Amino acid sequence: MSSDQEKSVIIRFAGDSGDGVQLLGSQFLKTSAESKENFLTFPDFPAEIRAPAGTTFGVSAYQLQVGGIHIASPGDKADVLVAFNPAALITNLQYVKESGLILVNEDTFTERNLSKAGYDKNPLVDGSLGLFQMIRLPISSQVGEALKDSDLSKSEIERTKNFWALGLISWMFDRNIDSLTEWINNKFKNNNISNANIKTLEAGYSYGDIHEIEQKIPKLYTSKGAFDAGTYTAIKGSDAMAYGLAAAVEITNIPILFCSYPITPASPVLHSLAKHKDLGVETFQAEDEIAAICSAIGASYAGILGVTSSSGPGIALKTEAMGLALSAELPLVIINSQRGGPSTGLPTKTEQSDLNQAIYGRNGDAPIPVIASSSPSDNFYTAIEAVQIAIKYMTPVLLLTDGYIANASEPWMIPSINDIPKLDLVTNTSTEHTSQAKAFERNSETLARTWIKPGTPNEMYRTGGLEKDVLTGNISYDPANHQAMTDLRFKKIACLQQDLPEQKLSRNNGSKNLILSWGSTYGVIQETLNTCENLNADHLHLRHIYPLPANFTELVQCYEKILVPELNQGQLAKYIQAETSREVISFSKVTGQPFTVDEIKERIVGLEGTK
Amino acid sequence: MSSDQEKSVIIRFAGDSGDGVQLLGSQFLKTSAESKENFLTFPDFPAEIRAPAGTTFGVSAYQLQVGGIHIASPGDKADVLVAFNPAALITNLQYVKESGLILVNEDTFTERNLSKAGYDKNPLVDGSLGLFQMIRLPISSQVGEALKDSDLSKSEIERTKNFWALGLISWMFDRNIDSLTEWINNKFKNNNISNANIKTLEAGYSYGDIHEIEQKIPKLYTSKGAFDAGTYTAIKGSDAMAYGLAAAVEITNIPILFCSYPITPASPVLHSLAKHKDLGVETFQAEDEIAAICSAIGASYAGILGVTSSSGPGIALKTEAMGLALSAELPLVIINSQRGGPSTGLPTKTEQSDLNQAIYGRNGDAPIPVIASSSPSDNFYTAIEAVQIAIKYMTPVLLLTDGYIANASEPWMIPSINDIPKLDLVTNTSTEHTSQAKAFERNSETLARTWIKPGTPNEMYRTGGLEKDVLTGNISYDPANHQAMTDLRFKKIACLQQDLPEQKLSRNNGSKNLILSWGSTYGVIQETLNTCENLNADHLHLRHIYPLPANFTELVQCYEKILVPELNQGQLAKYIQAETSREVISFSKVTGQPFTVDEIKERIVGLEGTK
Amino acid sequence: MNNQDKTNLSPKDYASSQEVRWCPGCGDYAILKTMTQTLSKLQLKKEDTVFVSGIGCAARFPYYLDTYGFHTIHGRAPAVATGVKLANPNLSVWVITGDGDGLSIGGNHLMHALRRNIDINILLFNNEIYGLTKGQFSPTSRLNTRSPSSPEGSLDSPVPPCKFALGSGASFIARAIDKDKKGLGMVLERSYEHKGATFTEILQNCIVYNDGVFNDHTGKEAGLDKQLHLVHGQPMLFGEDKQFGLALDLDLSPIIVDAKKELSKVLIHDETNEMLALMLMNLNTNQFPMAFGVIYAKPKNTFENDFHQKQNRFKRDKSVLDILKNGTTWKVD
Amino acid sequence: MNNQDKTNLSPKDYASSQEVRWCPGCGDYAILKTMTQTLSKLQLKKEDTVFVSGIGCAARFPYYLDTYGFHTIHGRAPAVATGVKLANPNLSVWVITGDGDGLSIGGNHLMHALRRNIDINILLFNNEIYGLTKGQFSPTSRLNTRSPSSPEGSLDSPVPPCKFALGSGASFIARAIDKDKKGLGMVLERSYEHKGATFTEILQNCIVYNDGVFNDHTGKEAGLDKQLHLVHGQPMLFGEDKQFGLALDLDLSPIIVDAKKELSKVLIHDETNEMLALMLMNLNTNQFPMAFGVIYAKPKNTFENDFHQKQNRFKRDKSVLDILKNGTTWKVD
Ligand SMILES: Cc1ncc(C[n+]2csc(CCOP(=O)(O)OP(=O)(O)O)c2C)c(N)n1
Ligand SMILES: Cc1ncc(C[n+]2csc(CCOP(=O)(O)OP(=O)(O)O)c2C)c(N)n1
Ligand code: SF4
Ligand code: SF4
Ligand SMILES: [Mg+2]
Ligand SMILES: [Mg+2]
Repeated sequence: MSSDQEKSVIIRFAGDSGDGVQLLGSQFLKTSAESKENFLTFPDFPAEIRAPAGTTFGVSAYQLQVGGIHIASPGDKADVLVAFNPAALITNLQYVKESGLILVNEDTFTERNLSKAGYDKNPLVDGSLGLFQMIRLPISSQVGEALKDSDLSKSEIERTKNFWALGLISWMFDRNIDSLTEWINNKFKNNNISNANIKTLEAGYSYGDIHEIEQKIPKLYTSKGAFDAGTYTAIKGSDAMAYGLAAAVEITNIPILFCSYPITPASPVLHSLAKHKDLGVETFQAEDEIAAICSAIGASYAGILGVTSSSGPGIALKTEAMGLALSAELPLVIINSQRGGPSTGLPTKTEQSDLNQAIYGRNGDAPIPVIASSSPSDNFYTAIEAVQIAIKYMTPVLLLTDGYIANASEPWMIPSINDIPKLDLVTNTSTEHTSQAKAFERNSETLARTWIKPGTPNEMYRTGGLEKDVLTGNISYDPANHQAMTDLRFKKIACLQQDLPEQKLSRNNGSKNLILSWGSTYGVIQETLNTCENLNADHLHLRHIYPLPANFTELVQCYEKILVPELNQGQLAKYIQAETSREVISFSKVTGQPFTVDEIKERIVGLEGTK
Repeated sequence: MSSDQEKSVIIRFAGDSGDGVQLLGSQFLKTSAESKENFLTFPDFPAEIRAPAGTTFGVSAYQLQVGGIHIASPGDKADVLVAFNPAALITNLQYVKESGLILVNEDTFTERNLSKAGYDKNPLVDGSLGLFQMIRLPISSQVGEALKDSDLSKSEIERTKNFWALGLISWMFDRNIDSLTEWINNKFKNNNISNANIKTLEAGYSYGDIHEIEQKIPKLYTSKGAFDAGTYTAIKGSDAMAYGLAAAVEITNIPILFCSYPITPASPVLHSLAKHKDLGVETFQAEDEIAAICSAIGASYAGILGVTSSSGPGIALKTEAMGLALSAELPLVIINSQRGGPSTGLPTKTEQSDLNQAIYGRNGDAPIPVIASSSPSDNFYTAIEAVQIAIKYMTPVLLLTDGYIANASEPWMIPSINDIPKLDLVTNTSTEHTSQAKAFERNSETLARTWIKPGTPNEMYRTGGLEKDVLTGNISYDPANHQAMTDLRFKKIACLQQDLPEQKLSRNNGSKNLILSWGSTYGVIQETLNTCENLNADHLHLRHIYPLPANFTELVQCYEKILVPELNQGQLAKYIQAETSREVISFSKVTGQPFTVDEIKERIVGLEGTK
Repeated sequence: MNNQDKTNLSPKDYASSQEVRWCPGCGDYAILKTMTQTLSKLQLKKEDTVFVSGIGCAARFPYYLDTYGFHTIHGRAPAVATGVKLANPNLSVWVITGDGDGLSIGGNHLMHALRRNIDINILLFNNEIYGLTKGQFSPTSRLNTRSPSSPEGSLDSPVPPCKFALGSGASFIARAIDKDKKGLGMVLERSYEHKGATFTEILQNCIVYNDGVFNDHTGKEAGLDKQLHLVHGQPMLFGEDKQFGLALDLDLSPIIVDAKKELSKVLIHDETNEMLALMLMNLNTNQFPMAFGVIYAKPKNTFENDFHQKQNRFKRDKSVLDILKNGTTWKVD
Repeated sequence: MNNQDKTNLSPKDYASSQEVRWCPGCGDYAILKTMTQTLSKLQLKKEDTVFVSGIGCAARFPYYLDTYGFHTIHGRAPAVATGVKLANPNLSVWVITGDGDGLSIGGNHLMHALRRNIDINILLFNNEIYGLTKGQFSPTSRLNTRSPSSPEGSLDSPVPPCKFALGSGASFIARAIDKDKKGLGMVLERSYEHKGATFTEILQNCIVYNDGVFNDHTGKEAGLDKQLHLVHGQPMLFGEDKQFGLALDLDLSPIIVDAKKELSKVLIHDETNEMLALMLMNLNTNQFPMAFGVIYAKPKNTFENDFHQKQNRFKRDKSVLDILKNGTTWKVD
């Protein structure tokens, strides 16, 4: 890290699924937020629901980077790892920096646990961790000691471990634990439990004070973020998506029926919306993904906005119905929280490999706008934009986000409703017509047909998925009409293209190299460019993927090399070549993990060598 | 048409769905085949099952081109139209050449029928058809006369009209009607009916003889085809596909379970296979397209080959399961008989617009080989090739054909089984391994895993759609392994690419212009290049679309202009740009109708003007 | 066509201007006619009525009615209709489906619509064949049906639509014949009145691909001894002269008794009795008549009622930004 | 691991080497154990046994057995299994599914497999929740189930699995409890023996997301008066001391009688009686016990039997080219 302004620390918590690591992480995040740190977090869930205790496949982790003004990723390797048991240590060691600091709960390093984790010998004593700074903490005994007078059962006492660790870490980062205490009091209905948690929190905190010297527990400092004035919250991507949809209702005054079938990592949006009533968004859990999109289409036919949400395999099932929404020209938003593929793939891991499916994955010539979120908070804005495009152009819109964005959190200034970018939603003032044809009158600017809502007298009309006469909307098998309708569907996209904001560069240094990216890689690329010195590259980040912004081709024309980093086998790269017949350099990674700063940096440096 | 060698005639039959126009056409085709003419036929079905008599939307048509050596399309506009009623005339006039010959059944030009068809006045008398040569035939009265002594009912008598027309046409083209008589005798179990049909057939034939001069009925001559020695049959595309699958069983000795759900225009393949037993192919009509592909996958898991077939909307539903077959590395053939889209679109019309869906339409990085048929008889060969690729590479294969190919017929020399191109199907000789891992041993040449069949002792293994360890096939969430498996899936495609035959040009005149095409446009492009003089263009027709043949990029490199005609909004054109970053010129038509020779010719001529 | 001010809409007023395009003689014509008559009888507002269909010959139905109409995709009409009804519970929503559309590809959505008891009226036109795709056997085709995809006869045991509805937890199940204006009209009215999902199987003759399959029970020759018309609270009598009655044997299997002599043994139809409903659906129609009318009807809570009550009908009382501001936040000045 | 030569396979021999990864305490463990015991008891050949599953916690089952196993996609296992069985009728094919997998997304395939009566054994692990996706309500969740997607309680009336199977025309329907080795083992054996599709609902406790939902009927406290274990030909008795009996009222509704006093009134279980089966499935379990064991079983023709008989088992006796040559052809010399 280049300057003091940039001082950030990467910390990783790892333990059994039952150890409360996610809670620990998110509470530490809160203290960071309160002390006005910048941060970005990324939980690394185990693939299993709750594997047997002590096993490697049951390990849950939570990584966050705090401090500095430029951080926009959870960081590469951790400066600090807190490992609650041997399985957590063995599986997470690979994510720790050389000479990084490791805090372990030494009480769990029993023979049984060691062998479950696959250790032949105890790594705490066999010297194999010599490269790291190791702090052995008797967490289990410490909480036992702190709570020896409580009425709690042994396992209940053991379960307060995460608060002990939270206390110690808070001490190390010099955080105030008052608000944590308050939160614990509110969270746990059972007084005994909340008292116990507070006690161990405090015990962890004092442990730092007392054992600082003897155990060489360091104090860690980070620099503050440089935030504009405003009210901030820590926003998780899936929540931002839900709030964005709600805000769209507020802006458009059109209620939303959110229809979904659970799937990882898309479900949290459903859960988040289900919690909130009185926002004009209702949720419907359908019997499958096809029913979900079809009921959303039904809602749109009936005059409110249907939204549906899923991940790759579920999106595959929706592709037939997307064609119906396109053909019937109904507004619809389809959200894809991408995960590792193909097939069931790696459900809990992140990937950007559904881009092809989004752009091309339907039968027939079936153009549907595609936009993509770049960060957790961006989900809020893309949701609003997708809704507005859908309504303004009477079209389904595909919104791409991914598992990384869904689960990551970042600080976000809560906007006021007036600050949110809006599209002019035009409505057609219709001339005299028979009822059937009225629904097919088009707005001259957007080519959108008129959204007639059942219940409106004298405007009854019939529509469906067969080709329709361009004027009356009646079924038509006429060859020229089919050409006209096909052209019309593409012209709508051209109208939208004119309506999109001009594409800007995210970094313009006058370089001859361009980094061209989309989706969740935004943060790590920005962080790389801002924190590594002397990188010779400009940066263009795409939010509007189909259609591309009107000035896109011109904008990229002057670059000699265009590097396209993405978490798939080069899908955007090929798409750009298809759209511009211009060669680009694909930088692909398909491991289920986000890019690291180091990886991006290396490739940018390497650009000098490519021809 | 340039020379006498090229003398061909385009004839179009049109009438009510109940008029037996398809039968008439296919029987006339038979006489053409017997007299060793070249031909290509294209039925133009009405969209409705059987619309009320006399309506325009109930009109069924059948067009064929006969004669000459170069014909490979049903022809543009007809030289001869036979119209059985006013509706047939009004809807088909647009398909007749200027000064073409029109034969009408004048008895049907009643006021009622005229108004049903939308005629204010009788076109036979109002002079509006002055540009055409008109022959008014009293077909209904003629058949009434011919059968006045029969026991048949009035409507049964009326129904023999098509044979009367067949007789007259046979006279005009100087065809022998003996084999038709024989066919009628075999076809109709009821003696009364077959006798009546034969009588009217003969009556039609003599009508020509008798009224030749008075009614100016011309004799039409066509030139013979230039066929290699062999046994020929008239093959319909859907039948060729069915026979190709059966031949593949013969070649590979692996039975096929053909699983399908009816859909236009894919169903005829199912029907064709259902008719034939003892060929090692069995059919299963599933409850929907998802069940169809899944039962095919089950069959492949169990050790025989699963094949599934559908059209665009049904293929959309199969995309999730395609990913499973890919991930589990099971052989599978998916046949798409394309039709007009998007959504339900134009089910009875042809289109090539599911190319994007085939190449890109799945979640995740999911590469699946795509090959395309170019003609009715080519379905036979592509079916065999698809089966062999699937088995050799343990992969799903997408085979694209379309409604035009499915329904068209052409003369085809029946090959001997030894003449059929075969791939070397390799099998793995497995080393010692635990049972689970044995199924994941790979052939070094193809990277295909070993196809273990349930029932084999000691080789039991488990697999599925989750990411698998590259060596053992056990579930793996390991980042590096996911990269390795993703790479492997693409390397398999690279191996296949090496295995594909070298791409050749279909015409190589040393031009700087290239026509680059795929699928069913082959015939009309070849016919254009062969029959129109001085066209400055070479021709490359793609059978292997993904992967492209290894020499493709080099082959197209030298061309200044590449024109890509296709029946969609430019999908192959974009794909070629994506794969080669090389600009091409898209020539798109989306009317539900095939290209015509004129259209292709005009664009080739126009190439000189483009820059 | 401004009928808004009309106080009384005739059946014709419910017809759209589109020419009807089924094959001449298709049973769908009769159903369409009885539908316009029923709409007129009930004086449903055209603008508040929506017909949703899947794909098939039957599914063209909405085009011919001057109400709102949505011809969707194959098998999914109940799901689309669910969305329509949730969005606007004031609409009268009708689903038109076929035996292929509703029971082959669409069986799952049908089941879920029925179990949720969403207030839509589902009419399944059962012609025991795929009409639109030219005559392949369907899930209701009898064993050994010969068709283009089963030239040697089909092997699939058919699924009886009404029994499937029963197993899915339907709260209203009825059966009618395409050409039986009275019976069909009554059932349509009853299904309109029923709150919750209704399921009606309409035996529909496909004159082109499956002509006469129902003749044993619906044909003129069949006669009244082949049809049992159910009336709630009335004895189950049939025959020209109502001379036959249906009764239960000790082992719960049905028997036919002489109604003139043993009227007391004859079962009284109780729409709310699921056991009787199953017995009526299971009647072996070689020996017994076929049951028509409302076979089962027992109201229960409807999904969208609860939905709209609990969920407050898409009302927006708060700003999402206020909710955010009231959560955990911090200020930067 | 060469067990080929072993003459007697122990339950352990059927376990694969994969570590079992359900949550500690999950009911799936007990089912797995009873399964290996049953496989051993029946001495099924490992190589001739295939487990096919969809997606869900339950669907991981095949990984833990050293037989052939295919973990497919969500809801489609019955369709995949159909293909397996048609391709090779000698295999013993088992489908493992959950209430979400089998009855939410997969309801249609379940129905069609059952109506076709393809000879596969379907086990539906019903925990009344979506386990794998972290606890949303499922189509079998009771009304008002609170879950992440229904924080105020679910509004959907559940579909009872056995009744759905009945409506789908199943020829074998049973119910068992995860931890009831004896009852479950018996049902597994019976389903293996039954020719045709079998449907077994296994009440499975999801300790993490729906702990104890079945306690009223399966918990230790519940006691025998809450369980009715059915035996074909035997009276329907229950209670610690078999002191209660199930009988039918005049209106066909169930009543409980004192078996000690009125034994003659007690119903005799007849597996082949569909009416009784419906009554048993409809038992209101607040007042009545829950029925376990084989509720309904009545063999009928199986699909693949007919398929393989009629269609000659993929035999190839002809060359397709000969068929072509014997059609309409012409020669060019
Ligand atoms: C996804 C999809 N699969 C298949 C089809 C083809 N298809 C259209 S209608 C139909 C069956 C129609 O049968 P049914 O529902 O009984 O209606 P009917 O025509 O008999 O009234 C089929 C298979 C389609 N349109 N879409
Ligand atoms: C097409 C698709 N949709 C959704 C999912 C997500 N998903 C996986 S399992 C599951 C439900 C599991 O519930 P159930 O079948 O009851 O099994 P359990 O986990 O309770 O054993 C869902 C919704 C998926 N994998 N694929
Ligand atoms: S095919 Fe059958 S169902 Fe379809 S319109 Fe014709 S007669 Fe009616
Ligand atoms: S989530 Fe429930 S069903 Fe799944 S493994 Fe855990 S306890 Fe079992
Ligand atoms: Mg039908
Ligand atoms: Mg479950």
